[in-house]
Amino acid sequence: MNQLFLPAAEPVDIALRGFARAHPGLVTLHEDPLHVTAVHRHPDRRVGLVSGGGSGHEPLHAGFVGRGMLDAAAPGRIFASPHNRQVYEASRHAAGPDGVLHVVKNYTGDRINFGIAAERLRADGIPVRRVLVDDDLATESDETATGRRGTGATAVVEKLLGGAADSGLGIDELAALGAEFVAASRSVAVAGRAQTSPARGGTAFELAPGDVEYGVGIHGERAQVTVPRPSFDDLVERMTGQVLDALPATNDDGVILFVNGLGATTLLELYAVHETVAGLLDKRGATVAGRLVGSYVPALDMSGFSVTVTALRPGWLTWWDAPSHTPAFPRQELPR
Amino acid sequence: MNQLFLPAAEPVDIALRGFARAHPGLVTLHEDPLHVTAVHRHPDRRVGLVSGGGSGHEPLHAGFVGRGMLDAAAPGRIFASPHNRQVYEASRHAAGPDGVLHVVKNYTGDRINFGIAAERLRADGIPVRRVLVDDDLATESDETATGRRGTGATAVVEKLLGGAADSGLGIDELAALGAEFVAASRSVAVAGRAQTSPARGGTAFELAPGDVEYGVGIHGERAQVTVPRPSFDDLVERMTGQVLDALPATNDDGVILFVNGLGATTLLELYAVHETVAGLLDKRGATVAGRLVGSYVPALDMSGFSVTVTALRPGWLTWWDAPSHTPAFPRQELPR
Amino acid sequence: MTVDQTAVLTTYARAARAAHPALTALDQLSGDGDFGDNLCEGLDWAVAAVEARPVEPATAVAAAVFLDRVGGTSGPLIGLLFQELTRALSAAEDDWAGGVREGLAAVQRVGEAEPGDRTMVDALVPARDALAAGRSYADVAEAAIAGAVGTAAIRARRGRAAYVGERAVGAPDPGAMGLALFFWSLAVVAEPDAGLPAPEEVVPMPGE
Amino acid sequence: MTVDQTAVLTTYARAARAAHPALTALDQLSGDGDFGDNLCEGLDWAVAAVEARPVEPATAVAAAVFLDRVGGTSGPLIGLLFQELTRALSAAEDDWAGGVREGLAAVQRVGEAEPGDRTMVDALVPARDALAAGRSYADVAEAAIAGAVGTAAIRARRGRAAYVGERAVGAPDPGAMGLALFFWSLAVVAEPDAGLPAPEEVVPMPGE
Ligand SMILES: Nc1ncnc2c1ncn2[C@@H]1O[C@H](COP(=O)(O)OP(=O)(O)O)[C@@H](O)[C@H]1O
Ligand SMILES: Nc1ncnc2c1ncn2[C@@H]1O[C@H](COP(=O)(O)OP(=O)(O)O)[C@@H](O)[C@H]1O
Ligand SMILES: [Mg+2]
Ligand SMILES: [Mg+2]
Ligand SMILES: [Mg+2]
Ligand SMILES: [Mg+2]
Repeated sequence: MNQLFLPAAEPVDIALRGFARAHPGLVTLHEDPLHVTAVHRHPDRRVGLVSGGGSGHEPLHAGFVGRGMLDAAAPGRIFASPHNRQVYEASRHAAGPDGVLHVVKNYTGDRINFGIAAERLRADGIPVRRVLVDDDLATESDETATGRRGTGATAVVEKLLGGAADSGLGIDELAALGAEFVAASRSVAVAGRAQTSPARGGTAFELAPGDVEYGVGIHGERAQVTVPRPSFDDLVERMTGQVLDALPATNDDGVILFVNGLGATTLLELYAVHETVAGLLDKRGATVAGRLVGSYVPALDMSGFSVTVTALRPGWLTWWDAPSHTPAFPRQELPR
Repeated sequence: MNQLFLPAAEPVDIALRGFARAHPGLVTLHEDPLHVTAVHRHPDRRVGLVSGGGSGHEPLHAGFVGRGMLDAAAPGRIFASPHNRQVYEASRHAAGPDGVLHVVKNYTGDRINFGIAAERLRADGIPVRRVLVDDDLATESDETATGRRGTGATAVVEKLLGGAADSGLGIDELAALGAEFVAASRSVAVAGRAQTSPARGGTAFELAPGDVEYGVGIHGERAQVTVPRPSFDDLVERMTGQVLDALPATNDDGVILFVNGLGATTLLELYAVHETVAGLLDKRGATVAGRLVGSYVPALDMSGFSVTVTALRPGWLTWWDAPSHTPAFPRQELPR
Repeated sequence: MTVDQTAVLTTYARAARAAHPALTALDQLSGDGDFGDNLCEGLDWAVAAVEARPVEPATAVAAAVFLDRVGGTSGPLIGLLFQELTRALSAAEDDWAGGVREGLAAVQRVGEAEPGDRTMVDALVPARDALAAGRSYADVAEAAIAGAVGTAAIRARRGRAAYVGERAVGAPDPGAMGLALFFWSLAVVAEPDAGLPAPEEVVPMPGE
Repeated sequence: MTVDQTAVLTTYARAARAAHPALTALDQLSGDGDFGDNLCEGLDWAVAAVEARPVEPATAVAAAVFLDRVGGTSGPLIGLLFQELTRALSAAEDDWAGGVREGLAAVQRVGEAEPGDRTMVDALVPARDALAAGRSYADVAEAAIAGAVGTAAIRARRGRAAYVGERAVGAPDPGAMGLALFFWSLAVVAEPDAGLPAPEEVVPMPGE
C-alpha cells in the first residue's frame, strides 16, 4: 500500500517553503496567509494576474508565478480551495495600476473564495475581474448547473494571459481575452490508476484489471465512465476526436496541443501520446503551432493523462511564445 | 492493475519522435540509429558531450540535450543499454575539435556499449574520454566488483560538465573535472511502490503495506533492505545523514542539493523533502549553493525519491548556474 | 437616532449562543453540522476584538473576523454582509438599508444563490425589502424570520440544496435562521420595547 | 604470402555453422543460449556483405556488420577484433599478429575481462602470444583451442562468470570456443595441409 511521502503536520506549508527555497530569485513566500508572489514583473504589465486552488496539482499554480505568467498564487490544502484571505492578500500584493485578474478553475469552492476576495478588493477600491476556466468535456452536460470543470487548459490560459498582460493590455481587455482563450480550449482525461489517498494511503479508488477511467477529473473523483482499456492508438484517437469535435473549426492560425500527465505517467508515455495526437491533428489538417508536454496539471500521483487543444486566433501565438521566467513553465529565448 | 500508456510497437522510437516534435528549436532527431543531437552549441565549446542509457528515465538524457549541456544522447530500450552504433553515431555528430566526452552511468551494459563506441571513434581518429558516474551509496560494498550504480548525480554531473565545456576546456581537463564532480557526489533513494512493469503491467514487485525499499535503484530492481516506513522526518534524516557522511567534509564552497523524484512522486512531496533536507544541511553547517527539485532521473513511474548532494569546489557553482537551453533542465537568465 | 453597532453585535452574539443547539441540529439535518459553531465562534471573536479595538466600528471588526477567520461557506459570506454594512454606515448615518442591500448583492454575486434556493438569501431578501420600504426594525426582523422559516417548505431542485433533497424538508435552513437572528438583534437594540420573542423561540429545535 | 581475408571469413562462417549446435548448447549451460545464433548470423551477414561489396577488405565489412548489427555481448567485441585486424592488415601486409594484439587490447579495454575470467579473452591471449612468437598458424590455432578448452576447468570468482558458478564447470566457455574457430579458420586457409581436426571435433557437444 503506497503512501505519500509527506510530513504529518502542515504538508502544504512545508512544501511551499521548500518550493520558495528552491527558486529564490523568482518567487517570494508569504506565510500568513500562505501565498507566493513573483519577484520580477514586466515593466509594461498593468494588471496583476492571480490564480490559486487546491494543492496536489503542482507545478500549477505556484510554479507558474514569475515574470511573464502569474504575479501571485494562493494554494489551498490538498484538493481544497484556498481561503479567501489568501487570495485577497495575494491579490493585494499582485495588483497593478489597472487592478487584478483572477484565473479561477471552475469548482464551487474556488468560485466562492475567489469571489469573496474579489468583493474585499472592490471594497478597497481595487478593480477585479475573473477568468473562469471550464475546459473539461467529461463534465459537459445540460443537466448540471455547475458546468464543465477547470482542468488542463488552466496552464495554457495562464501562459497566454501572461503574455497578453505583458503587452500592456488593460483589465477589461484581458478579461475578455481570457474568456476567449477558455472558449477556444477543451480537454479530456483518462486514468489507469487512482492517485494515492493522502489521508489513508493506498489508491483512492480501485479499477478492475484492464479498465480505464474515461473522463476523469483532477481531484480524484471517479470518471463517469469506466471502460475496458482500448489499444493505445484507439484510446488516443477517441480522446483527440472528442476534443476536436468540441472546438470551433480550427483555421490557419493553428492550435496549441498540450499533453498533460496526471502525476505518475512518465514522460516516455506523454511524448508517445504527443506524437500520436500530433499525427491525428496533421490528418485533420490542424497545424500544431504551440506545444506543451509534461505533468503540469496533475491530480497528485494519478496514472493517466489529458489532452488539451486550444484553437488559436491571430496574435495569440506571440503570447504563447513570449519568454517567461517561472519555476516550472519552460519558455526561453536563445542567446543571439 | 496499472499498465503504461505506450504503443505496442516501438514505444521508445515513437516517444522520441514526439519529444523531438515538442522541442523543434532545441533538438534534432536521428532515427537510424536512434539518437538526438543539439541544434545549438556554445561557440567556445571544444568537446562534444554525449550521454545515453536505457529509456524510462526521462527527461534524462535526451531532455538535457541542448546548448549548455549535452550535445547528443542515445536512448536504449526501456531499462536497456543503447546499442554501440547509437552511441557511435551520436558521438560522431557531437564531436568537437577536441573530441568527445562520454558521460556513462555505471552499469555493465552501458560501460560495454559506450566502450565499443569509443573504440570505433578512436579508430576514426576522434579523441574520446569517459566520465563514469557511480554515486549510489546503496551499492557501495567492498564485495561487488561492479561498484556503485550511477543514479541521480548524473543530472548534476551533466550540468556541471556542460558549463565547464562551454568555458572552452579541453578533453583531458573535462574528463578530470568530471571524475571530480562524481567523487564529490553521493545519492541514496527510497521507494514506496515499484514502477509499473512495461511488459506485464502491474507493479514490478510488491511491498508489504507500510514497508519501504531503502536503497533502491533506477531500474526497478529491489533494494537490499526493506524496512517498515519510518516517519517522514526520520526517513529524510537517515537519508541525509548517510549521504553527508559519505562525502568529503563540505567547506565554504557549499553544496548542490538535488531532490529527485523516481516517477510517481509529486512535486508537493519533493518540495517537502527539499525543505526538510535543507533544514538538516543548515544544522550541519553546509550551505546550499545550488538546488534542483523534480523528477529528472526517474525509474519509470516508481513512487519514491532520491537525495543527491554534491560538495562544491571553487569555480564549480559558475558552471551550475550557467544558462542552459535544453528541453528539461531549467537554467534561465532574467532579462536585464 | 443612531443604532449602536457594538450593542447589535453583542446582542447578536448572545442570541446566537442561545440558539446554538438548534442551529447545530438544523445543519446536522441539512449539512455537516458546523453552522452553529461557525457563527457563534465568529461572533464571540468579533465581540472580543471590538473590546480590544474599541475605536474601530464594530461592523468593520466583525467583517475582518468573519472574512479572515471563520470557516464554512457561511463565515465569509456573513463577513461580506458586515463589510458592506461598514461601508454604508460610515457613508451615511444609520443606513442599515443600504448596507443590507449591498451586502446581499455581494453575497449573491459570490454565492450565486437565488431566493428559493434554501440559503441565507431567503432571510436577507425580505429584510432588504422591508428596510427599503422604511418599515420598523421589528417589522424587518419579522420579515427575515418569516423568510427563514419559509425555507422549511423548500425542496430545492438546483444548487447545493439539491443534494439534501427530501431529508431536510420540514426544517428550515440553518444559515437563513442564523441571519434572521441578526435582524432580530438589530430590532432588539433599536426598538427595545417591540416585544420580540426570545432567540430560542425564534429558532426552535427541529421537531419541537 | 598474403592470407586471403575473404577466404578466412567464409571458412569461419562455415566452421561456425558446423559448430552451431555445440556453441548453442554451451551458451545454454553458462548463459542465455544465443551465442551460436549471434556468431553464425553475424558471419553469414558478413559473407553476404562481402559478396555485395567485394572491393572493401573482408575484415572491414565484418567489423561493420558485427559492430552495427550483431547482438549479445560477444557481437560487438568480435567486431572490435575485426576492426583492429582491418587497421593492422591495411597498414602492414599480413600483420595478423598486430591485428590480434590490438583487437585483444580493445576487447579488454571494453570488456574489462582478464585471462582466467572464462571469456573469449582466454582464447585470444594464447593466440596473440603464439602469433607474437612467430609460430605457424596451425600452432596459433592449437594454442587458441587449448586456451578455450581450458576454460572448462574455471570456476570464476569474479565478473559475469561468477554468476554461473558450479553449473558450468566441466564445459568450456562458448565465446572462447567460438573465437578459437577463428584461428582454426585462419590456419586452414593459410596452411591447408596442416591437418587440423574438423570444427565439430574442435567444439564437441558438451557431455559427449
Ligand atoms: N451559495 C450560497 N449562497 C448563500 N448562502 C449559502 C450558499 N451556500 C450555503 N449557504 C448558507 O450557508 C449555510 C451553511 O453554512 P456552513 O455550515 O458554515 O457552511 P458549510 O456548508 O460549508 O459547512 C447554509 O445553511 C446556507 O444558508
Ligand atoms: N566482459 C567480457 N569480455 C570479453 N568477453 C566476454 C565478456 N563478457 C562475455 N564475453 C563473452 O561473450 C560470450 C557470450 O556471448 P553472447 O552469448 O553473445 O552474449 P550474452 O551473454 O549477452 O548473451 C561469453 O561466452 C564470453 O566469451
Ligand atoms: Mg455546515
Ligand atoms: Mg463545513
Ligand atoms: Mg548469450
Ligand atoms: Mg544474449
